[in-house]
Amino acid sequence: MCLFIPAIIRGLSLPVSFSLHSELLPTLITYLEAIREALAKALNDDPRVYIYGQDVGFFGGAFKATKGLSQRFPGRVIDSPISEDAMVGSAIGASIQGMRPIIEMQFADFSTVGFNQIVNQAATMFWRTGVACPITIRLPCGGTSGSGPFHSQSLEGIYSQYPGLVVLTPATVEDAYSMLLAAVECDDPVIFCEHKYLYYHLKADGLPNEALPIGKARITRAGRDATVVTYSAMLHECLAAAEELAGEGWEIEVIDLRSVKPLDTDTVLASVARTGRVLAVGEAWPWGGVTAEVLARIASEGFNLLDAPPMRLNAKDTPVPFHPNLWGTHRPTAKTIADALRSLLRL
Amino acid sequence: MCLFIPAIIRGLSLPVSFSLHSELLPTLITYLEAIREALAKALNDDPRVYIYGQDVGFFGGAFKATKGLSQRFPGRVIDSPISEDAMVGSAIGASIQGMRPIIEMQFADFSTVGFNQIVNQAATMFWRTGVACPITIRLPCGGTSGSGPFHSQSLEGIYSQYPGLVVLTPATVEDAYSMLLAAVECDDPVIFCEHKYLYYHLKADGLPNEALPIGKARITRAGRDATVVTYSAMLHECLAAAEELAGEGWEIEVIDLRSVKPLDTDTVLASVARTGRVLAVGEAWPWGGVTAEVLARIASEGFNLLDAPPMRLNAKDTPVPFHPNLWGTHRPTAKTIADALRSLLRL
Amino acid sequence: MLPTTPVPHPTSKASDFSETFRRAYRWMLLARLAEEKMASLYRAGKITGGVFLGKGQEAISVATGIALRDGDVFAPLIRDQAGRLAFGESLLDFTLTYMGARSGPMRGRDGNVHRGRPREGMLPMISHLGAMVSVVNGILMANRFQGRLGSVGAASLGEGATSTGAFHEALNQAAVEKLPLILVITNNQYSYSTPNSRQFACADLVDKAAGYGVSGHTVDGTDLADCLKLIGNAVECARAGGGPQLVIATSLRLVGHGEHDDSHYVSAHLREMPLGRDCLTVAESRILSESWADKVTLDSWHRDSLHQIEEAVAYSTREAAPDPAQEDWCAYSSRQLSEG
Amino acid sequence: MLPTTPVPHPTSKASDFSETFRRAYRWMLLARLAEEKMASLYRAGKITGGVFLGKGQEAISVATGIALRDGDVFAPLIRDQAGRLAFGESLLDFTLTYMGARSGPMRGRDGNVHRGRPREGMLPMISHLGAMVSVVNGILMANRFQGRLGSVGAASLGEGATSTGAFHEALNQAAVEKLPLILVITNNQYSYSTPNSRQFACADLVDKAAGYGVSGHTVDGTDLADCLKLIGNAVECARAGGGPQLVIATSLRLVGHGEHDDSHYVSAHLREMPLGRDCLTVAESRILSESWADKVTLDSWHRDSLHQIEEAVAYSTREAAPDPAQEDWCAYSSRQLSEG
Ligand SMILES: Cc1ncc(C[n+]2csc(CCOP(=O)(O)OP(=O)(O)O)c2C)c(N)n1
Ligand SMILES: Cc1ncc(C[n+]2csc(CCOP(=O)(O)OP(=O)(O)O)c2C)c(N)n1
Ligand SMILES: [Mg+2]
Ligand SMILES: [Mg+2]
Repeated sequence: MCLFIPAIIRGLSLPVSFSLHSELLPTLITYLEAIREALAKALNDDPRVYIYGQDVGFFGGAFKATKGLSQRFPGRVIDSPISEDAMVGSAIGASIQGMRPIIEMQFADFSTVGFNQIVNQAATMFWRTGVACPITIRLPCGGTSGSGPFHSQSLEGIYSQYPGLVVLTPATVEDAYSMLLAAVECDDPVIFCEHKYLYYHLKADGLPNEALPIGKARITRAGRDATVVTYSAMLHECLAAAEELAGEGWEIEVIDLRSVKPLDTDTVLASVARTGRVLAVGEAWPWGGVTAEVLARIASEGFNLLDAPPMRLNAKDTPVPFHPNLWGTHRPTAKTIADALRSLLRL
Repeated sequence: MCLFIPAIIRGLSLPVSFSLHSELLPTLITYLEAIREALAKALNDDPRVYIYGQDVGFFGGAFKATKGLSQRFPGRVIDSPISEDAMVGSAIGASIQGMRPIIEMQFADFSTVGFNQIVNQAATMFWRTGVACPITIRLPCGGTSGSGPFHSQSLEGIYSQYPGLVVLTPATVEDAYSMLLAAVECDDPVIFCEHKYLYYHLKADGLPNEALPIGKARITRAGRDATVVTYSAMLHECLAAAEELAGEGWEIEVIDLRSVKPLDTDTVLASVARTGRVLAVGEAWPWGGVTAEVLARIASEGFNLLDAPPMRLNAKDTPVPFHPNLWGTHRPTAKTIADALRSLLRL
Repeated sequence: MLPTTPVPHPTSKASDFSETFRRAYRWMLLARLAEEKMASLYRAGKITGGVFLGKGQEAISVATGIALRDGDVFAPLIRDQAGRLAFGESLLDFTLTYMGARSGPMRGRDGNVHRGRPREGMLPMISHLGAMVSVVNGILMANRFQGRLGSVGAASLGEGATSTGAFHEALNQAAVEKLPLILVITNNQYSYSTPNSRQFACADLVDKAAGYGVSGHTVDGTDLADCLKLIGNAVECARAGGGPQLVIATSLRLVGHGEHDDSHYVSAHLREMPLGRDCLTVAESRILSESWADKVTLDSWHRDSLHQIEEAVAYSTREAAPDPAQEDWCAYSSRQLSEG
Repeated sequence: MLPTTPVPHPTSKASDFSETFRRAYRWMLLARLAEEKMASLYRAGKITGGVFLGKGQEAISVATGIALRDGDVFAPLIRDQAGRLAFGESLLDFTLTYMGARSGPMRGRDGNVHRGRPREGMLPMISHLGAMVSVVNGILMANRFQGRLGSVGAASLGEGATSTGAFHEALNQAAVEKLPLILVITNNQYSYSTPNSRQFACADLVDKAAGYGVSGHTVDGTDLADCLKLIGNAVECARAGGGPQLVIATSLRLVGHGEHDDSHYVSAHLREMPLGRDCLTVAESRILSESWADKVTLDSWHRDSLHQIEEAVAYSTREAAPDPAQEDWCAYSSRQLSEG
């Protein structure tokens, strides 16, 4: 698999200009602000881009990802009716007519209502007709405390099963920015899984001038005793677990997949070749999904690299619970990841 | 995991009576007829059962699975509007009010339109409220020649990701019958994946009096050199491949999962313990899904049983093609399975 | 004192209108005050998750809840505290769910407005708008199968939810099956921040009724008397076999979409219009002007309500939170099928 | 001889009605005969997959196709062979797709009625009913963004598809955005085997228009002259900024749902009614009675059509089937992102 470096990023020889929003930018920039900056830049640089979704206009979206954009880009940040099917369908039409629509789902969970258009119309368009369908669908994903079964879902493993879709899961402020720009520039339909927990919690010093291409994983922390493969908000739990184990003398390598479809098998296998042990961690449900795919690839393509059985850790096989006590136990945390790593290292 | 033997089957001390349809029954019974018999028996034995779907009434359904049933069971086999969302939603309501609805999707592919009700309403009902949601959703699944991207899909791997759903994939005439009865009797929502290719092609001498419970896999063919784990129509391709390899002196064990959620890890691991080699075969797309889950479980729970890397074989990562030439290459066949087995045996 | 357990429905249908009005008003008042309590707990950081209030919609909501009786089914939405109480929901279900108590109907698994008791005809909404209507249809179909005639089902939606495919499929399904469904759409002018001009283009939402072949009704959602009469009639029509009834009630959302939202986008013009009236105040004036109760009585109702709310909140606060170690992590009724 | 390549649209809009009628009739005739050819190939076992015909609906279909011009977009459904031809689809696209030829627009990847050329405004339907309407909306939104004014989009549906959520969301979306969409619903009395009584409960489907705030029109789908006039007007309205136009055409499906279906369930009574007339025969009678052409000319058109069809089929039969070894198994336009 060769790699995709979007021109929109490649072109950035000068430092990224934040003039659009500079007066709003604090010293530290959050994951959510990075998304807003990327949206502003995409709208600014490419007249084909528009944003469509519930309350994205004057109001700036349920999470304020589009705050101020409708004022800056009149007519290009548009409130939709509560019609996820039609939202996606219209984006498909606009995209084959030369536009670059960005659809905001109010929560990832509501994308199930637009599911048919995503998986049957957008995903198949290029293969059936040879005409590309460059749409970006932003899904505010993942659990936050008190959000319950219908505002917490992680659907990357569902969408990744469908040929034709690209599924991105940025875990850092920098990636939220550069990968969203790459998504908009990508000629294929991209499911952009933003993690809501990171929106306000995660901050960085600034935005990147360079970016890894779509489809390339990153070794976020180097180590030699075991590899943890993860993505999205779980990256930070895994890093905390690695830090905890560092205190016990273990060096854990942590891989951030960044993109789950395509999935960077090479980087994963190269790491497992070094460590011999691997744990895949995801926030989604246990059956199938990213961690199953990671383990299946490692087992079939990297079997001889393994010194111990590969392990995985996922959420429990129930809907995502509302109460913080339950929620905190439902998904993997630094603590349960550290425990799993200790078992793995003992194997 | 303990096992579920439906009373509707358990109760069968006398030979199954086909009086309902006996005049129609040929000596050999097809997979489709087995489904029809199960529907008739469920309607006959349980007043809570009704069938709802497009054209299922007087017409008897697109595949004739319900032929004659609306006449025999007046008012209980009901034509629905083209409204998959409302079809499923109403079944959920009826089920919590004490009914046992059976929903027929005209093709599995159209269930994406009722997706939200299935995965968010039916699947979560019991966990959220403690009230069971016993609905059966029949999905005519899988590829047949000339059916193309929207009448060929295998969606078991999508639905299995959702907690709360039971996903069944019968591969034989007998299982089509007994598992459908078990599905109707199950207190949880069941996604019943019938394979369209088997509807007319597969025949048996009669219907079973006994059945394996839901959640139990079957060793369809015993062997000692390698294990093939599969389900649904692929079972027959795998059996043909095993037969071919038998001619070359290899004894291949073939496991029919029958149920993909829950998935009978014990039977799979016990077989791998005997053979040391395993190939998982599915008709669905390569990313995630049943074969990934099977490999992940074997790798993490049965690593030390393996003498060679576990392998998997799936359809190609494109929509299902229309033309027979392409379709025949898109999915695994006896030939490509046999080739994969030969590689596996050489590893 | 108003009960925190289900209110008994009047045995005689011909009960005096002023009596119904007073009962309805007391549920509205209780709902309003209970919600204000939740809002203040929210502001104090004592609530996990969102808080969604029905301020300005209590009249239409209570009229729906009060018109239903035992054996009927109700699918409330996020602004239906008044209707829930009138239908028989205990105030404790409200407080226990918001507080995520293990003893609440959702046992901490789901929160706030999602509570319900399906066995008692109170459906637990999922968030996806429009999705509950076909569930009500299914219950009504089951009633028909089971020979349980004369029961009806009511579902609430906001005008924004009329844009969903789920709403459309379900209303059409009810029409084809001629089900006794009362679908109450509260047009409160906004769907979150989205004004009606961005949500639909018909002159009046009631114009949709003819396109489904169902009866359509409109009512001033700020006027309790009108709401009681109109919903009462619609429910009777449905009960009598008249098929689905589409009710459009006009009002204005007098709070934010949720308590996190200051609703700065709501037009001042709308606030000044009659639809911007507070239905609770309107009802109160009516009671006083008709001398259906005097100020002293109103004050005592107010105190009684506050008392009940305090009790329910105090009780709920003392209830144990769910314990993850004790939690039954099983999404299957057939537990043997769980891989958990 | 009729071209098998896109027919040039008349340069003058004020072209003589009889001329338009004749052109439309010839497309209908070509479509009918081409479909009959497919049906006979199907019966001979020469077609993989299903064959779906538009018999009885050519008038409304051709009227839609002929009213569109360059830059417009058309989302045909399964019974739109006539409209496709009139809009500019080559007969070869039809035969090559049915035969799965590698050189056809779908390259064997998709079949029969799913063909299209998005770049040329001809949308390739997916099977899921109702799903194409919002795609047309999106194209019209793009036109607006790009300043391409005066173009319209037409989408076809059967009456059965009005029960889908997708239809509803899309029509509402078009209404809110005031898009130049012409949504043509052919009410052919059945959705597969399902009669209208099980599909909807409104008195007339056109009653839906008011509920969306769009213009509604009805037309006798068996009468080509009426169809041409009505659709022509609706398209002009949309072009002039009048927003979405909902057209309901009444007819009867004169064939099975597909060629595998003998349609025994179609009521004899309906067949006897005026809506059971064959629009092709009706159009032919009109031509003769108005002396817009004589029998000899009609016969020559018939022969010409058959000749074109034979040519197209013969050509397509000789075309290579897709070769799986040569096939590009890549679902991604950005090929580097394919894991295939
Ligand atoms: C299918 C779906 N899409 C989006 C949402 C997010 N959402 C929750 S409430 C709401 C606004 C609802 O507006 P309306 O129906 O008018 O009800 P109101 O809040 O005004 O009472 C939205 C968009 C949702 N719940 N479901
Ligand atoms: C969402 C969806 N559900 C089911 C089907 C299966 N299906 C294909 S055609 C058809 C009947 C369509 O009837 P109608 O819309 O009246 O069109 P007609 O065939 O009469 O032209 C059905 C149910 C489908 N294509 N899409
Ligand atoms: Mg509203
Ligand atoms: Mg029809």
